[in-house]
Amino acid sequence: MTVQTAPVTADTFKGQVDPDWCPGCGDFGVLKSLMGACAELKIAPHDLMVVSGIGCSSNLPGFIHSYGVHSLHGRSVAVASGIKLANQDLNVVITGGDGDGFGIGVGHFIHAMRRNLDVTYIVMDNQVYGLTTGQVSPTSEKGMVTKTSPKGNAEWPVNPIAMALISGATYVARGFSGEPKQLTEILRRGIAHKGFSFIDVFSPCVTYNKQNTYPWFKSNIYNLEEKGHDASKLDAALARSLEWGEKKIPIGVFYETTARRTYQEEDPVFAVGSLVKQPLGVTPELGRKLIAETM
Amino acid sequence: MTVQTAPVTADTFKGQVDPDWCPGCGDFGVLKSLMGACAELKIAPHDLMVVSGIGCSSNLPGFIHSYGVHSLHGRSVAVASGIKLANQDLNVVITGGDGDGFGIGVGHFIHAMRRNLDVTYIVMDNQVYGLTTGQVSPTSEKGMVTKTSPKGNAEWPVNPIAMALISGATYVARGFSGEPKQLTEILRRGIAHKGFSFIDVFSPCVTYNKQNTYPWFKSNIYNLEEKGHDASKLDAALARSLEWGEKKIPIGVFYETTARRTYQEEDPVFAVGSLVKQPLGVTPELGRKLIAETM
Amino acid sequence: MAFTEYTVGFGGAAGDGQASTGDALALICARLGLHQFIYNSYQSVIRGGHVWLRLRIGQEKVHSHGDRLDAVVALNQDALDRHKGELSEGGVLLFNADKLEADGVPAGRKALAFPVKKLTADFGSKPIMQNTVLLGGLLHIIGFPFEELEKALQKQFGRKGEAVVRENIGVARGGYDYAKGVVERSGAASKWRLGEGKFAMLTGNECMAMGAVAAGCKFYSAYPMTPASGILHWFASHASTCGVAVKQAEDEIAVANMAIGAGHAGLRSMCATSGGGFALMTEAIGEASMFETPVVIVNVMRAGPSTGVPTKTEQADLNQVLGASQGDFPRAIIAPWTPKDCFHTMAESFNLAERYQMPVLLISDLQLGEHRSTIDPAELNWRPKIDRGEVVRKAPSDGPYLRYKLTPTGVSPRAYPGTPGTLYVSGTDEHDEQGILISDVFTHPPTRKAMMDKRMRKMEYALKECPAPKIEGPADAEITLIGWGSTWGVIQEAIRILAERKIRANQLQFKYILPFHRKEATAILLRCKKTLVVENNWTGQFATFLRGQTSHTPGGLVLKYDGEPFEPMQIADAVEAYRKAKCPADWRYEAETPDPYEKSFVGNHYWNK
Amino acid sequence: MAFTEYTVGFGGAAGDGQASTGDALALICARLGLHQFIYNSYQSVIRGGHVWLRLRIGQEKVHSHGDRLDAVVALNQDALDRHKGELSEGGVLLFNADKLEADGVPAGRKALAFPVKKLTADFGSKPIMQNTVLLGGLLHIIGFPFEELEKALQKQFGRKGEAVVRENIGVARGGYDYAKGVVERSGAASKWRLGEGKFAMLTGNECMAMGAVAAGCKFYSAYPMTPASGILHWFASHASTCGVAVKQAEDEIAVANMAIGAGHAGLRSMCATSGGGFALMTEAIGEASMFETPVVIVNVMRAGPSTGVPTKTEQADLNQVLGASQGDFPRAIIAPWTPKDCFHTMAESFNLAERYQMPVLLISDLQLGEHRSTIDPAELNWRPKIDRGEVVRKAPSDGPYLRYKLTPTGVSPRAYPGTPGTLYVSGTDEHDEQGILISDVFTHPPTRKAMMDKRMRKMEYALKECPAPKIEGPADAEITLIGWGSTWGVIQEAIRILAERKIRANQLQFKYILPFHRKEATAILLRCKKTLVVENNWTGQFATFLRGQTSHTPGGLVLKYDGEPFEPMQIADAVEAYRKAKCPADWRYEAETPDPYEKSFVGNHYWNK
Ligand SMILES: Cc1ncc(C[n+]2csc(CCOP(=O)(O)OP(=O)(O)O)c2C)c(N)n1
Ligand SMILES: Cc1ncc(C[n+]2csc(CCOP(=O)(O)OP(=O)(O)O)c2C)c(N)n1
Ligand code: SF4
Ligand code: SF4
Ligand SMILES: [Mg+2]
Ligand SMILES: [Mg+2]
Repeated sequence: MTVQTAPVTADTFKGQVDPDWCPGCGDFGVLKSLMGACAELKIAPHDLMVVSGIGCSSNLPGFIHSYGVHSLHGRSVAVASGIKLANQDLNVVITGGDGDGFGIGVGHFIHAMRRNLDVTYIVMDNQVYGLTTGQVSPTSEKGMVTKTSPKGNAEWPVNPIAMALISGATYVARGFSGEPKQLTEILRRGIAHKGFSFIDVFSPCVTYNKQNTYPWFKSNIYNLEEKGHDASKLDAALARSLEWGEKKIPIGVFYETTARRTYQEEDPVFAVGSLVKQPLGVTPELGRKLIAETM
Repeated sequence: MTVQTAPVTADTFKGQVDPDWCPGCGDFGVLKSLMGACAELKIAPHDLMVVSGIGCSSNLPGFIHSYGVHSLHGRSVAVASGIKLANQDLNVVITGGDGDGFGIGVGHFIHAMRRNLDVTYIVMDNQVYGLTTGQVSPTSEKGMVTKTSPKGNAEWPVNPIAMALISGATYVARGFSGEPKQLTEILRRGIAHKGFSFIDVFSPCVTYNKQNTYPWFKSNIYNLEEKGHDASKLDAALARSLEWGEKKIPIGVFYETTARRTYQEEDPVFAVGSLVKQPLGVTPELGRKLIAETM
Repeated sequence: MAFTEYTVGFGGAAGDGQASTGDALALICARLGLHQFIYNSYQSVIRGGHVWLRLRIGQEKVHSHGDRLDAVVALNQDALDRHKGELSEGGVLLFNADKLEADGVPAGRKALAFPVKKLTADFGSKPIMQNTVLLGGLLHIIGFPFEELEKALQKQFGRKGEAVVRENIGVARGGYDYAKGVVERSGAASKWRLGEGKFAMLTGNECMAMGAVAAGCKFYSAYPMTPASGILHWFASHASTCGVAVKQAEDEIAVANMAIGAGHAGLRSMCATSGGGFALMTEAIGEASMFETPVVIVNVMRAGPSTGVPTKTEQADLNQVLGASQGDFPRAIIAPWTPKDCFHTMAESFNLAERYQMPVLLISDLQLGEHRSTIDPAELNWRPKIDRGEVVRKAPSDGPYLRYKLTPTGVSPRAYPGTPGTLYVSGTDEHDEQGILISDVFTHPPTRKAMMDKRMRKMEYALKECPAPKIEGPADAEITLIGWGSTWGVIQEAIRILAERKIRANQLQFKYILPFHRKEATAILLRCKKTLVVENNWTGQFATFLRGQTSHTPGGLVLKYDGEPFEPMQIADAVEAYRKAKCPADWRYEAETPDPYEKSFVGNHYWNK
Repeated sequence: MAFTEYTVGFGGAAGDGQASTGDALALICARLGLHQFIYNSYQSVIRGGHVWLRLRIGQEKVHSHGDRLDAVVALNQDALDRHKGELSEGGVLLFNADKLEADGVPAGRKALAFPVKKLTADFGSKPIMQNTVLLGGLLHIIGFPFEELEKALQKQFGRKGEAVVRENIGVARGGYDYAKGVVERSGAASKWRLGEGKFAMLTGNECMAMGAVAAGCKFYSAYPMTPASGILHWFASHASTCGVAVKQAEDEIAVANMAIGAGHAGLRSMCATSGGGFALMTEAIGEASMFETPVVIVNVMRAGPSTGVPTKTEQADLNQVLGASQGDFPRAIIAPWTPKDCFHTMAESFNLAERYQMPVLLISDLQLGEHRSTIDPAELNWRPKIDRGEVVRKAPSDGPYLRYKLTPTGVSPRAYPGTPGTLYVSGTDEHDEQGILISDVFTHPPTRKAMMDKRMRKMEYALKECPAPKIEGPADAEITLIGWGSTWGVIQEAIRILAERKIRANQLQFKYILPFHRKEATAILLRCKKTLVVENNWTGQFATFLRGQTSHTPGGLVLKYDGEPFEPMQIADAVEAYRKAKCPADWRYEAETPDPYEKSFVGNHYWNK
């Protein structure tokens, strides 16, 4: 992680464009906490790369002062993986929505975690498809009425936290846009963590989700830390991840481990450092050797 | 489930074409157990629909006497979902490989499970890509040397059993091609189960996987039932699913529940029965009503 | 213009309510037997942004949003500033005097500042009332009887109780009377022939969905994507009523494969998406063709490339649809022209898909899919002919059932899974007549060739079922405008304008792209004097396609790719420019949407809320 | 034929060892300075099936597996029966007399039954020895000194210890001596000019991989797929040596997006796949073009549609590559001709990709990617020119850095992420010069148009860097054979055959498909007398493309789509047939691979192991 000498504050990361989210959208809080976390870590904006997919939440890179990629719906994790493998020196933060990450993009999510790539993945989970105007999402609760589930959602939601835990993510947490201080801290730890950090953030969609609202979350969440959860234990984390329902929704850090090496530590090719900094091409001697092998 | 009156035996399901798997391939055992399970359930071959993707294992529909679809690599679950939604009266069995199901197809796998579609999904897990001649797969063990991981696999394998458990599959089991009796029983129960049944079968690739061989499995597996596992408990199942290593690999039924309704029970459209049996089109009266709504 | 017409634009931010205000006016017109065309220009943002709804009313059928602007109803200052300059001679600008200011309105146009607060004072002056006041005023100007507005408000607010209705009628009356006092009725007002005709107002998307259920569609899968979502929303809310399985899946790959699975099992099944989702479906299209499974797949195009401009229109996915999936295989590609055509194309498509056991790909676009226009319900056939093709219902007596039998037409009678005695496996690998793979142990080249020939033969026969292209308009026209899909209407109107300008033009519009009537098209083109291809894209994709099929080199291209649909005048102007330039070969005309808001663009590009 | 050549076919089941036997012979030839072309025909099955490796040896460069068969080495009965009839006049059939029987060998061909057991008795008679015995015999017939075989066996078995080498040399000698006693050397034997030239034997896949690392490629992602896997395998086994990140991903969508991510971060990055995988990558291609990110994507075609015939060749993905992704956007499409061309095309492609900041799509096929042929290592340039295009290394002093600056060439100098002072966001939504989305709050049509024009402008400039097509062979030829990509060599040989038949033909082979030299191509085509387009597909995809670009209607199509590559004689015969038919328009010729094993097909289609 490159550290800038000039003072870095949350304002350093203020983007050129003001967010165009609906007033009250949970994503404002996530953006703010992310800026705060980056400031605390004193990351230079040019060393930060924020990668997103497509969705309301995925518009975030446009609103933060850093390098950014606003990729395809569902593909942020794959694009970010390529970027990180090319340039290890960048702090790669992936942002997006629940549809983007757990619907169309769920394959990349799972496989990036088992690789333990050193990136931070923040999902702004509003349990609905926002940008496309309110369809059912993979995290919509069973029975939820939306534009595309007029008789109530017939499917059970996915469990992103459990998915992350069993897939090999080495930092797994859940935040709430309505708890900015905790969220900033969760994000800070996640970005600082070496390995794949996954942070599912409840980020209410005030326009299309009238079920999982700020008050709903406020009255149903509890703080893991306050309940003495030991984030070093996978089985404990897994048990907590299955909790859901009235006053039973845990937020905080479920799990963190540094026992697993990152992908770039596992593959010897990356030992030389960032590949973008290496000279291009091969020597004619090596070329001749490569040919000789075939003769 | 339609039951045929003529006697159905395993031979009833003998396909027109003999399998072209390598001699000793684990998939022979899976085919045999599947035929046996179908015979025990007295399924009429024309009521059986076997759907696969692409891979050595996915060649199975060609070798069994039933309706079959040999779809695209990774897409068996999606195609089978369409078939089942169209015709509930078919017994839909999906077969394929670990690459097909947990690599390219993992998104469909996860989402079909949370829908609790009433299909049976059998993965012939050989921890390698067989048909494409021996590349690393999503279930290849960490460090495994393959054509595409010459320095040892840098990634941790996925955990299909845990994935199924947290994603909402209502029958989750693991079999071994080298234990045909138990496998037949596991498959029989899976097919009979109402809801999504997932069966991960260790099916050794004798040509490309020299690490996870028959003897290796024989000496490392243990039978869940013999260890008193209670398959009605999700947490117990989850704990077992995390076991791996010397003499620590459980086989048998991890979990079964009938508490969740199937997708077709959840969506009122299916209450009339198989949609393929319904008359086509709408009455002009209904048509006029639909137009009137807009006026 | 030969007939009476009037165009109103409603402008404001998303959430300002132009949709419901426009809807009320539309309802009135439809009940009065007047035609309409509504184009709603919006942005990819949930709140705020700029929404611009243009409603064109015509005594006769109107095919585009036209090029006139007779009235602007401005709901915020931005909209007022942005559109005041677009008003046609004699046009009026309606706005709330309490909130907005209008200066710099061009000469010959009239600014009508409604004292909304005053007019609504009796009813409590809620902000939302502004729209109803302005609508009342507008009604006077257009020249419709006030009672019609009363009926419309009754229908719109009836659910909310009598008090709300009375309130609305009251403020509307205020606006109506106010306008009466300060402004004359428009020229059109005295010319309307108001009747009883009850038109429906439908989008192309709705027509596709309804046409599909009429045609027996029983399975619809989708993943939300603008501008195809309208089809999904219609299906989702009518699933139970119409007995259709509607499945929102995890991604477009699943969508296509589920639809194919359902089609394979014997349902008429369909799915729709836009460009990016279609890209993900391409692999499955080849699969369906190889299975010989019927399925209908719709691409409602939006402005690309990539995510592009999600809420804007374009016709630039033709190459993608033509190139969908690897290899050579049979499939049909059809681009309907109008909402009504969308309705009837569905039965045609399902019949083609089932008779030839292949995917039918429909191309629509944002303009066609989302614009709303009047349709006479009597013209919609809810009982179209349903032809399911050759189906085998029991085991043949003379030998085994051959699912992929070599036949003269290439069509092998199919059996639905579940039928006793006709078991088979459908594979994406090459196979023999029985369906047995030939890629495995020994690839037999002659079998491979026979199966390729069999499948491709279907194209030859399917072609015969697709109507050949034909010229509309004078056969001896000096210029032929060539288009495809949704531009039919706007080209029609351009030709009418050209006729007024004494230029004889005709139209050659294509709907059936594959299989393609190569011979007929070539013969027609050889008879054309000069041709211009009109397309909503950069490269002229259809022109290239047509050239590849016929060798015809068009005189030039008339293109537009700024996200907005063509206006009839733009096309007419292009033709004039072409003639003035002496019809040079390889001519290229790029129609542009002028920036009505030029100098404030930078400031308002992203405005702060 | 003007030069000395000899073709041997090795046939058996997968696992019978024809590859290593063929390799030993190939090694000998390469060391003797002889050219070769090896075509390995195999099936999509791991064990069993039918593998048929054809090795053509030539005193000069050979460009295809040819149409002669001078010797068949049959390793099982099926192969013997299948191929005995294909032997050319004077050809020999070599087999193990203890295991196989040869009857019905056509007159003028000689069956050589080696008493393998007897010949290997001194060495323990292991089954595997059969191949070495036959190879020994073959060496005598072809007319190479036995010492060369000794050296080859030494190299091949050296690792396994001296005893194994001695054993092998012993049994080979047995075969050699046996053959000497019963059969004459072939006609070629006395004509070889054996030299010292040390050729490498490389496939197109290997050449692409090596060419890529030479060009500075540092990132390769892939998902296994025949026939592209060879590129992945080469990269995987050389990742450390060459300092390349090689990532096998979860699917082709991830593959393409990872490669684009790496390219975006500043690496030269690449990926490859075949048709079905390419379908999944298409959405990302538009993304790369919208990001203006360089990336090289290879489609190694196999026989489609859909899964098709995975181990067979075809050129039927052109439409797919042309239609990859929605909308209009800049990209290059290049189809190299030979393995050596594959090597050098890589540097060219990376330079083009980086200079124009766009995806470069390469089209290869199974035939080009997997056939092995001789290359003189001295002709491979390991230090090609690397041009990374316009890169900004620090913040500009005159205002903000504009990542998507409007420039005359359309190229906006790029900054690698991580550079201080040049921060920007790349998006797939339409954006302005700074990269700020214009799809959100207000879609500004003029900006949209300007950005489209900017991007498309790159095509105009990129075209100038692509060599124009040109005629090879006599300018006044009576007939021009038009091809693209991998058919270059076989068409060359067809022209040579035609020359022998006194028919003057020339060749117009295309490599650069997009951007396309429309003017030059049209000019050349206007000078051609008669043209035939030669393609390995059903519809003549390139012919349609070419017609779309130039209006040129070829005289006819020479097609092959049974999975096998063209043989030169087939093309020459097609030309003769065309002339005999008096060169009718719209002529279509379908070359077929005869079924050598006609009546036993049913029985052996799926044989039981
Ligand atoms: C391939 C593809 N399919 C569909 C879409 C349309 N689309 C854009 S955003 C979105 C879903 C957004 O939901 P989510 O990811 O939860 O983000 P949110 O808007 O709720 O923050 C969809 C379906 C697309 N852009 N690309
Ligand atoms: C889209 C696509 N990508 C890649 C392939 C090539 N392919 C065929 S089978 C296979 C993997 C097979 O592995 P697995 O699913 O584990 O089955 P196995 O052969 O081991 O039984 C691959 C990558 C393909 N057919 N389609
Ligand atoms: S629609 Fe929902 S998610 Fe999107 S900006 Fe508005 S509140 Fe936020
Ligand atoms: S390669 Fe492996 S998986 Fe495939 S048939 Fe052979 S043993 Fe079975
Ligand atoms: Mg969401
Ligand atoms: Mg496998």
